Amino acid sequence: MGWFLEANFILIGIITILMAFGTLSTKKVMRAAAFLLLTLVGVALTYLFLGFEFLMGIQITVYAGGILILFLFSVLLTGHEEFKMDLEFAKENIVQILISILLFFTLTALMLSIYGNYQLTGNELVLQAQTKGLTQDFSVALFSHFNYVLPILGVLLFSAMLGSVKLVLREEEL
Amino acid sequence: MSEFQIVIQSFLPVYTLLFGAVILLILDWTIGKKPVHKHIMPSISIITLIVAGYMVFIRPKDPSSFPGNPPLFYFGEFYAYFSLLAITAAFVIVLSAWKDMELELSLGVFYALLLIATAGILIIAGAMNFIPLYVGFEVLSISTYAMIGFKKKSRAAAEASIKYFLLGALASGILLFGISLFYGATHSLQLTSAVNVLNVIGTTKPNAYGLFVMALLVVGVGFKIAAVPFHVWVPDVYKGSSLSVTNFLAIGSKAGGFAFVFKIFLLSLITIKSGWAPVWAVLAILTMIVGNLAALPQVSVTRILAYSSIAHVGYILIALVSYAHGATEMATIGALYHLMANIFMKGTAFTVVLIVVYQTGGDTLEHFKGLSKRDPLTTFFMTIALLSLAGIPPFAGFFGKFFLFYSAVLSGDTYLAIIAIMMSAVSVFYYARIIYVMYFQEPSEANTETKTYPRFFILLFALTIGNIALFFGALFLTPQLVEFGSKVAQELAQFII
Amino acid sequence: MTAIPIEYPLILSSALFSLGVFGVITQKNAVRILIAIELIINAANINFVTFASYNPNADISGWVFALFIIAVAAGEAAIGLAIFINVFRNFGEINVKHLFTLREV
Amino acid sequence: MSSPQEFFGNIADLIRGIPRDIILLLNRLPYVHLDPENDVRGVIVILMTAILAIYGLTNLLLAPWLERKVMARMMGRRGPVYVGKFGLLQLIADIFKLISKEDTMPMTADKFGFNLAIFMMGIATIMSFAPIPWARGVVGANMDIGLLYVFAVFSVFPPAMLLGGWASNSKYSLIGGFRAAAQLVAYEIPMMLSILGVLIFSGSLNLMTIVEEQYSNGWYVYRAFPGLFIAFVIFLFASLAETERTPFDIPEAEGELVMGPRTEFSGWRYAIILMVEYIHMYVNVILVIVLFLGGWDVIPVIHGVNYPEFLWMIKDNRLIQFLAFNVKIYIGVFFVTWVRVSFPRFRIDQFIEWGWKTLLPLSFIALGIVVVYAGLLVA
Repeated sequence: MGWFLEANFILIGIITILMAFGTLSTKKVMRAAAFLLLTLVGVALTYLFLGFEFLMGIQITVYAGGILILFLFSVLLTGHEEFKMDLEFAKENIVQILISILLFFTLTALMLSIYGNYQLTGNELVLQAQTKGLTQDFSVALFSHFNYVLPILGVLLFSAMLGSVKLVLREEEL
Repeated sequence: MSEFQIVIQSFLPVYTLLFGAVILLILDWTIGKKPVHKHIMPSISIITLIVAGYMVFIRPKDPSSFPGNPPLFYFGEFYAYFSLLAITAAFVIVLSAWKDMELELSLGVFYALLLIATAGILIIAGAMNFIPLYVGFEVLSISTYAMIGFKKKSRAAAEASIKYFLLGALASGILLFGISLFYGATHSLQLTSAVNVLNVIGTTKPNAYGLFVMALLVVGVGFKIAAVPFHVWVPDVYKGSSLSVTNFLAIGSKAGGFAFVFKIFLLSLITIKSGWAPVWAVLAILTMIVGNLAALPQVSVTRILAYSSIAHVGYILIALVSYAHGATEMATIGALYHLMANIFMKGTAFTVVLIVVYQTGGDTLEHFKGLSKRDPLTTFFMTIALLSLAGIPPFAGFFGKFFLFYSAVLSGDTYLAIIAIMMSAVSVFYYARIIYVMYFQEPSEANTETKTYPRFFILLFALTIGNIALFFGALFLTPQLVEFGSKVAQELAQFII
Repeated sequence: MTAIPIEYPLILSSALFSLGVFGVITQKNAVRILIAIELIINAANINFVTFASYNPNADISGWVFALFIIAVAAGEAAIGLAIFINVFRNFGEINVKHLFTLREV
Repeated sequence: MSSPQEFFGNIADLIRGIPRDIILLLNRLPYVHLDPENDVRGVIVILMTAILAIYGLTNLLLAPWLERKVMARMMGRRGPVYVGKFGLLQLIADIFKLISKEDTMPMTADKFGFNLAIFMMGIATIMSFAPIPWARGVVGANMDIGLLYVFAVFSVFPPAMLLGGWASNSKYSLIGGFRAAAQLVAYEIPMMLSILGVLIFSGSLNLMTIVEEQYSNGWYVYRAFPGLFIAFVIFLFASLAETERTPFDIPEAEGELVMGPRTEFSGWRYAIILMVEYIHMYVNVILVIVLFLGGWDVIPVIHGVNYPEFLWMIKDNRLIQFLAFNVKIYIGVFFVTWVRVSFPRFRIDQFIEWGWKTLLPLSFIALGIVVVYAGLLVA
């Protein structure tokens, strides 16, 4: 049962990982940004499968639509550099590659070790999420319990805006 | 008092700082091009900081009355102390940036960023949940990135900003991953959840999962507070950014970073303290040794002070270890006292470097030669600051180190105290070298500038008075100090059931 | 049951995290490093959403945090790319390998 | 024999039943087993979307024709006349012409980016049809986040434009791409802000709910006057800008940039881009109607006025709702054409400044009015 969703999830997951690998291995920085876009969309789709449609929308709107434009602009404004991931690269960075592979397996083993913690009740929640209604719970939580954190987020974005405008703007001398 | 009033009153300091920032921006927009603005902007910042400091005192008396179940914020003694720390640090930076930054365009933005960064520290100090904690931390970080790169024409500042940004962003990414694993284990983002919830990270000793979470968190915060081996950015960034920002990194950002560390390790990960105490002990030893030894061959005074600031991080990390091993009160007192002393010592030292750079155009020992002949008062203040950094009485640095080392002895980690004392002895060499150069060597031909800056004089005077007053305060008001320390320690411990 | 087993998203997130770490330690171009950091942040985000969705206590603060992280990442990316552009104006490149000027001073 | 009202009411149910039947059919085959209760959701969404998208696309054959005809009349010409009756099949002929052209790509182009940009835009536009309610209950995917979904899908456009502009390796394309991205990003913000007023009243991102709320309480364009009216005007301008229609076709600007980011695209790629542009415009018109002009609602309710029973019967009839929605869409398309013929183009700096310095503060004012009004309503 449920193989349809599972198969889709696995497919999207594999594509996401491939795209993430693409961001690191592709030759041009611009292409890396394009691959990043696809990765982000893939991650957004996993949110859909995890029952959090709202974050899917936010991820695509803010991340894929907003942040990525920043990336593309800055790549175009800072010039290209060719980079090649080939056999020579692999030889030079053999330690790094081994570290990341080791990290992957350790991390997977560790995270699966707490699976028992979730075995019993988790599935029901996801089922509930798929039949809608949790988006509303989420927004209620956001505007009741986390009411006082939202303005801080505003402060953060405000300071980021101030700083980046100041850094990029060309000013005439006094 | 209604819930709404409590919230408003609790957040008043933060609101004040933000209000000040907005006023500064409006002024920057209207009179930013006129020459008077370089005096108006810092003045307004100072007024804002004073008002915010006052607001900290009139926060609601009962911190547990903050709404929410469980509450996301707790505005107790810990919060009050760190807010005052942050506000004092910001005060010092405003006064030193008054001269340092005066030629920059859109000054209002700089001071607004400074105020926002201070607000970030306040939020860190008050947060009881990972969400406000992390967001406050990022408010601090993002404002700092922008402040470092603020001198756009300077190549060094650009380089410092890119280094600090890349490492900071990486650190916060790793930190986030650690928090996510923590959340997976405890099912809650409340800082105190690990204490109450049946946890998977280990009940008293961390299991493999707990160790991994801990490692990620240590790496994440280690970058921010510059513990060895995550310290590589410190000398370059301190050297590259303009000196008033360096000052902020050394005193303000550091206070925020330590508030963050204490929140994470003394509240949420306290159950697995047997796991992280040895790690921090090793890191403390490494930090002390590397910081002090690497400072020896340096010729740039900024770099010497940067390494010395790494070394001081090592001293404060002792507090974490001894807190975990039972000497909670003394460790708390030591850490809080040393962070305050740090403001006076480092604030003075970096301000003097700033003056010397203005007088001679460089910050190497060469430029400090014969400073006493040229500018005896500044030299005097610098000497006091350096002696205080070296931990020589009657200056605040002495008690800072004393409390920290004593807490190590109390908790049974005598080896830490011994290493720390040895390293302090090493540190005397490089501090003494600066003093020697200032007093006993003739100034080189080129450096004969004797211009003094009254604004700096006021600042240095205040800092030195504060330095000495802190020493005598610790000497004569020991019972009150101990009482305060135990109050904060109790506040931290009350969440552990 | 139609739910996806919790292993799948966790494996995805650990893969993204390792790829991100790999990118950070091998790449030289600052923009690429930032892209790798974005991968790490996304991995953490997947973890938050997963753990919140499968949470036995029905605690959805992980979802809230995920939303906050996206906003924070936006702020961080904005300031970071501004810094890169500023560095490019000063140095003519943003290859971190070549930014060594401060070492000698 | 049932009444037409019931008949068309049942059609939606019938259409909704089809995917379930398909699943049950599929289940008879070996190796395929779907749970109609649980797995059906994804399949329904896909199928309904496909059906309605096909309907929308056939509709679309009419929209460009209408635009050409109207434009020609306004310019004193006759427009397409030869292919089909009144030139109705002109678009099909054009598409055939474009598809049968040689498939060329600039030699120095970045193949990956060049193709990716096209596919992203094409897929995004077709996906954007999913949550649109055509009549009561007739909707592809009834999602909670409908509005956000449409915006999410459209927010892929600026990166795609920039990527396409960069990938063609031509200066016109690149400059056009920059302009397009800047324009889309600049006008997304007032657009979003103007929607917030609507969301305060509807309390949901679900397009169905939004329309239902207007059905019972009146269209948003005249509620909280003048707050939502200002929001409506802002949204209208912003969606014209988002779809790069004259007077906001800055990225294209034939005089300066040939065809903007699309300069190097030819053959079937150009056909796709043409389609994408029309669908984008079409969906934006639909959004304006759904958000402010009552969607499929026929007769606007006015607060305090009691309508007789037969008016409510008209309002409730799904066929009339469906037709009314289509009529509204065509009026919208006509309006867009009218604007295109009547106004000259903005200059890029004027245009961006107008977005940031006029529309943005104005949308804040509109939002403020709505908030005050809603607050009074609650109090």
